[in-house]
Amino acid sequence: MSVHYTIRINGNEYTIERDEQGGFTVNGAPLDIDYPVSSRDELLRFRHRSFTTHIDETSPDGTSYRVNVNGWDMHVDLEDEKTALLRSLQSDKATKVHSALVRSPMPGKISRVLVNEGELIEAGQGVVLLEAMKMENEIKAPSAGIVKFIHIRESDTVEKNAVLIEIS
Amino acid sequence: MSVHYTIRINGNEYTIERDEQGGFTVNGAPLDIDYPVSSRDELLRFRHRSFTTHIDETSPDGTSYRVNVNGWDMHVDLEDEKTALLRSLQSDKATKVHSALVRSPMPGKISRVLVNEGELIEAGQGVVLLEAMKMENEIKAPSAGIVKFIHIRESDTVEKNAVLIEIS
Amino acid sequence: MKHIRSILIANRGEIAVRILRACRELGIRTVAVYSDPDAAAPHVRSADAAYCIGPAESSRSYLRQDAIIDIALSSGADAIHPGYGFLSENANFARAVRDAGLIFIGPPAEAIETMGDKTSARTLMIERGVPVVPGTESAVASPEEAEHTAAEVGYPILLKAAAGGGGKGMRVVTQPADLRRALESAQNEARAAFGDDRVYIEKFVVEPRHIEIQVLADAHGSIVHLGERECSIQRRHQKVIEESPSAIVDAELRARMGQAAIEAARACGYVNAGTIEFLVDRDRNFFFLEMNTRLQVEHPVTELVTGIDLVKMQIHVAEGKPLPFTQEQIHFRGHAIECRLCAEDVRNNFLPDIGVLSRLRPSQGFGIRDDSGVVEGSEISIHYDPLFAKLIVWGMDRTDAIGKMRRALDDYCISGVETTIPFCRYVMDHPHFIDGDFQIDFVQKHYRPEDLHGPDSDTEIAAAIAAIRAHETRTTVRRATGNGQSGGPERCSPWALQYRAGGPGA
Amino acid sequence: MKHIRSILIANRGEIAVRILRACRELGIRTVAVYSDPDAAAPHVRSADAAYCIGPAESSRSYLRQDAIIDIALSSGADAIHPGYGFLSENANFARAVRDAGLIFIGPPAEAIETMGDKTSARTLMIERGVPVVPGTESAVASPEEAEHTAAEVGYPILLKAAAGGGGKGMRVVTQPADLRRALESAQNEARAAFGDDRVYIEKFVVEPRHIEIQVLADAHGSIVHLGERECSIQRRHQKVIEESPSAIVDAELRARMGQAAIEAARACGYVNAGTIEFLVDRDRNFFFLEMNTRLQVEHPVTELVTGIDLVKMQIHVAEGKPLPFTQEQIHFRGHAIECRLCAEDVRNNFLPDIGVLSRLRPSQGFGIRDDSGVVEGSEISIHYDPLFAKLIVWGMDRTDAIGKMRRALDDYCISGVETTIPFCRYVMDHPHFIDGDFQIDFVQKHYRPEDLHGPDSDTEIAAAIAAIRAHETRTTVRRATGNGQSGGPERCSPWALQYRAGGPGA
Repeated sequence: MSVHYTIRINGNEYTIERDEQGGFTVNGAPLDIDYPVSSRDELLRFRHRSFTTHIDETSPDGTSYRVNVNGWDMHVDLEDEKTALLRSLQSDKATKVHSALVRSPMPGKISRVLVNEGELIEAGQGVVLLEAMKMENEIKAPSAGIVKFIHIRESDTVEKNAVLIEIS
Repeated sequence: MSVHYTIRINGNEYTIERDEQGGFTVNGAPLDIDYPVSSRDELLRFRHRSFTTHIDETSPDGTSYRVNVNGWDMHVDLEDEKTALLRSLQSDKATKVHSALVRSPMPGKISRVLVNEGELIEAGQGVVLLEAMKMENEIKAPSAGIVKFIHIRESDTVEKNAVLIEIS
Repeated sequence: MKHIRSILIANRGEIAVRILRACRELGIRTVAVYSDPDAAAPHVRSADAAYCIGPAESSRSYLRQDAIIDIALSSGADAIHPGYGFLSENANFARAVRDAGLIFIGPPAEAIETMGDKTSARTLMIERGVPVVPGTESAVASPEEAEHTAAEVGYPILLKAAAGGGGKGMRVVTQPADLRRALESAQNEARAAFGDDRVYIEKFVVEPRHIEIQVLADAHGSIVHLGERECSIQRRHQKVIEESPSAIVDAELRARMGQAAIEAARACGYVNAGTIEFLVDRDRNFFFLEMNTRLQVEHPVTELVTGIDLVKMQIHVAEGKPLPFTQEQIHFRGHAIECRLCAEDVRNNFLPDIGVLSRLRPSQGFGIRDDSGVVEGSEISIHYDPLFAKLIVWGMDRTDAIGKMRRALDDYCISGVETTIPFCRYVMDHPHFIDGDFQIDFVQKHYRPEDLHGPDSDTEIAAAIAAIRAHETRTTVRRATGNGQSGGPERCSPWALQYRAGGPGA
Repeated sequence: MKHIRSILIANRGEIAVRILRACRELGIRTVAVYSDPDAAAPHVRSADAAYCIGPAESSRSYLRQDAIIDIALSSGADAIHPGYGFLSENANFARAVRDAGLIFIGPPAEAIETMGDKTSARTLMIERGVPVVPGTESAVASPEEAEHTAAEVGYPILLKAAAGGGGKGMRVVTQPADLRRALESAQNEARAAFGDDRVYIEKFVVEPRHIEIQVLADAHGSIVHLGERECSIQRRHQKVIEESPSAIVDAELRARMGQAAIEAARACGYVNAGTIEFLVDRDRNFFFLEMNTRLQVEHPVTELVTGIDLVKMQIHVAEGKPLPFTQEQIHFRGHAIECRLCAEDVRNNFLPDIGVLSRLRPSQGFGIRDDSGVVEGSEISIHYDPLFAKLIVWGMDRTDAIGKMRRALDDYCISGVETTIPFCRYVMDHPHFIDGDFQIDFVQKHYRPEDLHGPDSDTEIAAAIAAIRAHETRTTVRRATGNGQSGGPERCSPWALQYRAGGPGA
């Protein structure tokens, strides 16, 4: 049975069909792909170009992949028909909740908190100064909103990906 | 329980004991070894020297290993007490049969056979010319003896490790 | 004159590896020291002997002067090479090493002290006629004196509060007519901010470039310079791309700057390799900034254009031997560029990143030099500097070197951390860089992460195909192991069949 | 004068990668061709476009002239670079490429033809006054004539049967008194062996060294030489270690050999990069051997000492542009050595080996150049030459270069095939090599596999420990999976516990 995928990479969307024989159709046009055997990574070739590919990370639900192709790091979001349907059914509810988390990009020590709970902030505004690798790093808000909750205090030590601040 | 090993490398013999705690005694003297964690290979350190080790090959019976240490390739023959005992019991019978095999070191084509069955040959004497990688390679006898059987003919194509000639 | 047979390297990372290599090429025995998290690091593995000196924190490991000297003595080292950072510019350490009867591969402690203090260094440079940024040595007493000094220094000038910081109490004045009003407001601002209205005058360096001169001095009074390094491409006020020669330095300016650098080194009784940093303005006037009394991160670009191995020369000079060449015998050939490869997210304000290098294959070939402190599998941790390797190229001329760097950056294969590679690649294509027309504010002025190159659509399609194959294999494996939901009509993807048969992608 | 925007590389392995890199650095589009087993090879992956041209056998792939030219035309290439070997010295191919309207990056077909025929080349060289090994052009007619010729050529001389081979009918004569008897016996032997007693006289070159001169010629009549390469370290009559400069060539000899090489190139109307090979005797007389009308394996040593990129110059000259420098502008700096890394068993008569490179990490650092055609995971197969990479170093002088090569060979990390590395390492420590005192029989005279360095006892102990740990883990795993014999009293080794707990070695 063939499967249809909707793929999003760097803001671009591709519609890809994989048929029963393992052949691919990309945005409606068949694409002839070679798979030369390679022991250390996966190699694809089409339109006479070679692509060395490597899956670096997979999200737990298997819908998001971090793929390296010829040195380019890409986040690939993948949706088959079933997932797409599920998402469209849930989307009404989902959009109601709107909250963003500011996470620590690395382990480090909080040297200063630049905002207060309840404060209205802009996207890109610095919210926390994190000291790591002998440098002070300004962590910025990913989106505008109101500071809902501050999870850390000055001098706290945090792990990578620790939630620092919630914005709603 | 501790285990005693007899190890042979490059003609040198080492007596090594591994005790219950995983400690080693080499030729009677205890050796203090560190094992720094390393993700790609195994690292040992003793007497302040670092040894990056890598097992390249293991014989099917597990008594012979090809080990690379800091770039040096070594064949390690390993015998614990049980194997040593077994061998000493069998050795009387084993020594009776004395025959050597000349194997092909690589795939190729036999361009000439330089000896005849029944011929008396010396160790190191050329026995077969093998054509491979655009070159003619002389294969030499590993030991002196009488050519017992010739398994190949001129123009034959042979695989790596194929038996070419038996010497008894 | 003492022959060095064994050297302890009191450092880690790429510079420790760099020094180890030089020692091994000279047949000198090497002793490494390491902190716990560095137990499997390349600099430890390739040393003849390695000693653990403590936990991750530098203060409890790489900065432990006594422990390092003790290990040097007990391991039979004749000398200690401090690398850069850590103890390299610590005069006490240099003195303690010598007091222990060991050779310190670096300058005399007195030279480190003199040049380490900004005020004493500036005073000494003025005495010896090395140009410094002109300005007053004491606070301005009156508007009249300010006018007089400003005229002497030459406009534009900078008014700077004595207690200043963060731009407060600071004013750029471009013409005499604006001076009095600017002085008054600077004084008012300084008084309000710091309760201290003293203001100094300094020449304002317009569109400055950071250009430095490498010097090499022996213990017999010979000092040579090895030309300049252009270090204006900086982020967070730290150099990230360096080159030699500089696009704006010609033979005449090089000779003048070189002479000033030699004078600076002579003034402080310098021996060994050192660097004099200058600011160079739009009109190619140069001003002494500071002296780095050690080997520098960017020393390889000088090595590639002069053909002189600076680490080997450091050892040679430390043995008390005279320099093996005169200034006239130093020739410059071609062009070299260095890119610092740091674990940083160039799309997010150069924030440091950490991780395990799951893949690492540096670039290779003619004119490509890789000075690295890591191997595949190494971890870049929070404990030390994010610089993990340097990619340095040599080309027949600047255009050739830029072409080489582009290719080398494209070929560099790394996974596991974000790196400065995309930024460096961007710079190599930037018209201002290509034209040599940039100053120390290049990043602020010309770099926007959204302008970084991205992959083309075929590369994205390849990523999509790879993700689909991984996805379908994953799904099949989960089903086969009873890990996923029970199968619908599609029980097995065609890929899985191929994978199982050891077909493509297996 | 045509601008080249796209080049097809009609080769594989390290030289294809070398050429691809130069093209990419110049911004030139690249087209690769490949045989089936090379489908995943590095030269294919890094090309902008790659085309399969057939199965493993060269005659059905890399030697298919028509197919290669067709692909060049259909893929929009302007030019074809043949590398070395395969079609590089095929005059018909050079002509066919040009007839198809493409640029052949190499000399004119006529020059390939003239220099490809040993007799016509020798005749032309004699005409132009380039020294050849002196001797008779026809068989010796009488003992008297032999005496006359031998005296003219100068002793020692070589008597050589016209129909000769395998040393039969060959005699070295060191003094006139021995000539008649030697001639007689050579003639007798030749008559018996080949039924043909014609014998020639040739000067016997004593302790010859193989030294060659690199030349570069443009289409406008300018020809320069780029100094010599010493190629005397050979096995199976093939070069394995090369260097520049040669320990026995001084500026005066270099100038004379260079002039002779330029004369040779001019004589055959040469354009592009080429090499004139000479034999040099004990007294530093040199004799023309042959001309290689292509890029050579050992070209990197010349690049490192002259700073001139030969592949880029080949492209430059092929575009019809004049050479960008004169003879006077070519300077030599430092010393370069190349070691050819071949899959061969140096303990067993340099027999070629095959296998998969389970590990590969080339050496890095200042002055280290790695020109490689493989990556970790590549397979070295029976189909092509065992040369898989070249390790080239540059040092400030010969001693420095030898030190660098030692270190680089020690650092080279490779598993899966036997290589020439241990042999090269042996040579770097050999007193005759260090003294520069060697000839083309170095291997026969000075190399015995049993003299190769071996690991020290601590390294052997480390191997023993590693083997024991592997052995005990293996035994435990076999028992756990019911694969081994049922356990005795010792059910689980302490190692296995540690492995399972993710302890050391996990």
